[in-house]
Amino acid sequence: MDSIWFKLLGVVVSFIVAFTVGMTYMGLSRKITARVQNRKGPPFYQNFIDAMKLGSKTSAIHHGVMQHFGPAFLMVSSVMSLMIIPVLNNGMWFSNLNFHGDLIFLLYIMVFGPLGMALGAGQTGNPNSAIGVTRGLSQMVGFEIPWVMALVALMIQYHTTSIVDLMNIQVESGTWLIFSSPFAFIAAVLAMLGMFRYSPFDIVGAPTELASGPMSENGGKYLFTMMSSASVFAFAKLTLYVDLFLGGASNLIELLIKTFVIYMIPVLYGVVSPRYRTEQSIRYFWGWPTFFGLLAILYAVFF
Amino acid sequence: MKKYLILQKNIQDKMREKATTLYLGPQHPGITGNMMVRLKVEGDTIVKATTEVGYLHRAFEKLQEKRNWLQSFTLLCRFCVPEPDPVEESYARAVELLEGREVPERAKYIRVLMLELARLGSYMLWYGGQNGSLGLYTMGQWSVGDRNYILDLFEELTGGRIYHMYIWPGGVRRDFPEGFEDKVLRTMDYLEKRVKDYDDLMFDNAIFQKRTQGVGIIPKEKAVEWGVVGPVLRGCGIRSDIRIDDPYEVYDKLDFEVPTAEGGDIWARALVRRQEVRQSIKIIRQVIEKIPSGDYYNPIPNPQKWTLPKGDAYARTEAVRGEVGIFIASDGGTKPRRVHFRGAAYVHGITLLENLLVGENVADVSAIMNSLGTCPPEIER
Amino acid sequence: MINDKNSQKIVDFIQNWARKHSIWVLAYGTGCGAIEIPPTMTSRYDAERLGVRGAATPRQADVLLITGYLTTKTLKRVIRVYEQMQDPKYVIGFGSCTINGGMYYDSYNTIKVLDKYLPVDVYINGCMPRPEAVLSGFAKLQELIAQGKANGAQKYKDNLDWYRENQKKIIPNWVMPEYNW
Amino acid sequence: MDELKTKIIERIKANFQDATENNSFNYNRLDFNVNKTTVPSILFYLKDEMGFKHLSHITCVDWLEEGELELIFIVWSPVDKIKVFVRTRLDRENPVMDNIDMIWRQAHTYEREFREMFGIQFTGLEAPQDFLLEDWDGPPPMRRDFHTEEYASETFFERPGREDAGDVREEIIKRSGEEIPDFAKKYSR
Repeated sequence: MDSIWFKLLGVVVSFIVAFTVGMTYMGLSRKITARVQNRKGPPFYQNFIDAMKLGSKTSAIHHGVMQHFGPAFLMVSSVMSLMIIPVLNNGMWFSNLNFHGDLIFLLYIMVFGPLGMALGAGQTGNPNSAIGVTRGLSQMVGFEIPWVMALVALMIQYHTTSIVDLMNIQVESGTWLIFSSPFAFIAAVLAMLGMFRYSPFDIVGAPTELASGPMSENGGKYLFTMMSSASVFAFAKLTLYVDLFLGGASNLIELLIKTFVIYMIPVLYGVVSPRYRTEQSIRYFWGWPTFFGLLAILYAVFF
Repeated sequence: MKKYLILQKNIQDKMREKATTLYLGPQHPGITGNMMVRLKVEGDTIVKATTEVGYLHRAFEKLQEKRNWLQSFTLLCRFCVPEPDPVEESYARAVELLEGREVPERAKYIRVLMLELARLGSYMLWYGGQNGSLGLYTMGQWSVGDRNYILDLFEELTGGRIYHMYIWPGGVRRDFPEGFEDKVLRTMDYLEKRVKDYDDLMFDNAIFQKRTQGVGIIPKEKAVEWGVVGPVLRGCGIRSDIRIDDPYEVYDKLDFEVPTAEGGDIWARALVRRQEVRQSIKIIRQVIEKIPSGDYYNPIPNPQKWTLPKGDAYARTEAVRGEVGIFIASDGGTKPRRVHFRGAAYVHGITLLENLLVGENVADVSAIMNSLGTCPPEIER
Repeated sequence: MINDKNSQKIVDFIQNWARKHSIWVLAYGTGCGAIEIPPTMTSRYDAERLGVRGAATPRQADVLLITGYLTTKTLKRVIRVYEQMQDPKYVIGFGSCTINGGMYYDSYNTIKVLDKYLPVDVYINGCMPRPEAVLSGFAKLQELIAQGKANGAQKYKDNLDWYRENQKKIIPNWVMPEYNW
Repeated sequence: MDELKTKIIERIKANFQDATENNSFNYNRLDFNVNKTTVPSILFYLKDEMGFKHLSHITCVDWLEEGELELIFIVWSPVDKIKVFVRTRLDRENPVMDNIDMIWRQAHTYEREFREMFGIQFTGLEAPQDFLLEDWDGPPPMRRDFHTEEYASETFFERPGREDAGDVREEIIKRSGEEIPDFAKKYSR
């Protein structure tokens, strides 16, 4: 009885941590981008101010019921993914609600948000939103394949579908999965580029093409919800990568360092890249990332 | 089989009816300025493009009929804001042609310097716009930031960052301030260094190449006929430059090349512009080296009473976007009978754009507009 | 407790502080003043360090920057864009043309006084205003927001009939939806 | 250059009897005055037979006193490097002109502009009525008998203080009671 209440409390705490860390990371990425671009850049807490301002907007126009659901679905998806991802190794507070088979559940729940967003964006009636959503879904078809392949390779290699088991294996054996199944890591990292939607895969909200895509009709509180769900989701994904490949983390500091390193891959790659077209992006994901995914599965099966 | 064909045709018609109308602009971050492109889109492909302009129509030419010959200059530089000097130059030269006024040699060199600096500044903006349209914002931050150094030169020489009103009939408004030549050369050294960085970021970038090659192709044999001018025409492989073909000022005494590139797509245009930045720097160095001393201004009479002989003149200048011309007609009075401005965007931005966009991807509209150098104030005036 | 006057004051203070430090400018270059916006946003002047940042669509934007003269054709679009923006929203008039018509005082197609058609919070004068002037305009707007004085949107709602009358005077073909904000 | 000009004049004269030339310019320019019915054929001839491929400009001048509108087509030959002006006059009351956008497609834009700004009707021009203006119901604005200043002062609000050409600062002082600082005084007119 105790443990389930502790776990629920832990989920709330990890949500707060995820929100804070995700927002700070996005602020830091803005700062780092600015430094690359030869300028001072906003303070690292700028995203909190933006969120506060968006939350304090006094009017929020909407075009129907479904538009409420778009951001809500995104939020639900992010929080649910966060809930089943253990944040720390053997942590009482941060182990969250994971169970056996959560890796497969995670694959489903991560797609849930964008689909809900598609419904919400469809209701707004803005053609930019509609095109943005179709782009987003097609891109998802692209990066899901190497991502699923990488996870399947892990499942085959270690005969488990539980994230906690994978973490325990890494702790027990003393090596990280990045070394014991490198191809899966490569495929997963390449898929991650698409997941984070930084350049060159920011085709969903491309401002110069679609005027911010699915978000075009969402201002104020809708945008606030989307922003916070994006930051929670970012943290969840980063934690998942650390859990799966970098041996998890035994305390928050270690987690922050590892997630930040992973987070810098899409950010820094994005700073110097133009944007792909939709079909080019899909072709990219079905090229080398899928090849590495296949290699990972072969590696897992035969070694 | 026949039934199948009919069915197929019906489906196609249905699809065409369902084609989404996408309004790009007037409020849209991807549009170069304040204009609108109405797109009929099937999936991601454009089937029809219609431009709508007029959001910036200020009736310059009407207002110039109410101003005297010199007062027009305040209006002229607002024709196309990124690069106002070619317009001033065209007007000044048209007035000089009509009146037969001589320009001192030094003034001609200073004018060339101004034009080339303006060209550089405009290319810096283009670097930003072209890459911003493709999502590479870092480039815009660099190049637009570096453009400020050129604007500083303008400010020191003319007093204004954007609007100069510096090239006048009969010469230029004032001479170089002390130590200006050194500053120009230092800025050129800096820019030369930076242009290499730009190349690393932009032209060596595989994604940039993928996005631009084969997009927005202008056929070479049709290009001249369609009214394509400037770097866009040179990107089709045709060596055409008013600085060479119809030389003005002292361009025939300077040594520079007119770069061309084959292909006619955005990539070819970008290659041409990449070389032209270097050529401009080269010209500026030569001007600083060769500039003679002497008078910089052949004074005009009291502008309130200054009349031009009856007749008309047309002068053209090579700007970044292409041919920029001014037609003036005089009835012998103190005010113009008619001033008519010809901008490259007048052709590029409407008929050519509407034509090029058909069959392209929605994602490329902004990139094509930027590569054509569409400048809406030039269309609408 | 929540509706207590003092706690409302604190909430206002926090909200205004957030609004002040996060100004999203709509990317709409209505006139030639748009040429000084890129330098303001990029590396030398870098408005983002003050929290000023571009927004792609009117729904997300806080500030409508009228960069220069407005032709009657653009005015129609600008009004529509302004009404699509979410409260609280602010208007900055940029350049002499928005103040008194500037050099287009006798043009048949440009309006001369912007605040008869839209509520303007801050004017930036000059033609062309330098980036420093633009930044100082933003600073002034921030000051007004912090003091709670930048309430042009409220003024617009209260005097909607008067504004509509002025707008319809020069836009004969009024085919805009009446928004319910 | 002179040989080239005489050659062009000869060829044009041989084909178009009503063309009168003006060869008084000492730079690369040549003028032809023609009737308006000849314009499409002479432009077509210049483009297809003589290499004047590039339509540089089309312009229209309102000669109010003579009751005529003058249309000028400026074409440029990339090979011979010479400009040719083809000029024609239209009746100001009822200006009708042949459509030439099948020769150069970009002429389409010019024609739309002239239809709106000068009221010239181009027969066979298929385009929406509005080009630069929207819902305009007045005389064509670029004609010289349209007075823009009167129209503007009737239609638009005016900020007080600009009625005359006086110093604006003095108005501002009167209105707000502000003092002009000493350093600023020397810049005042």
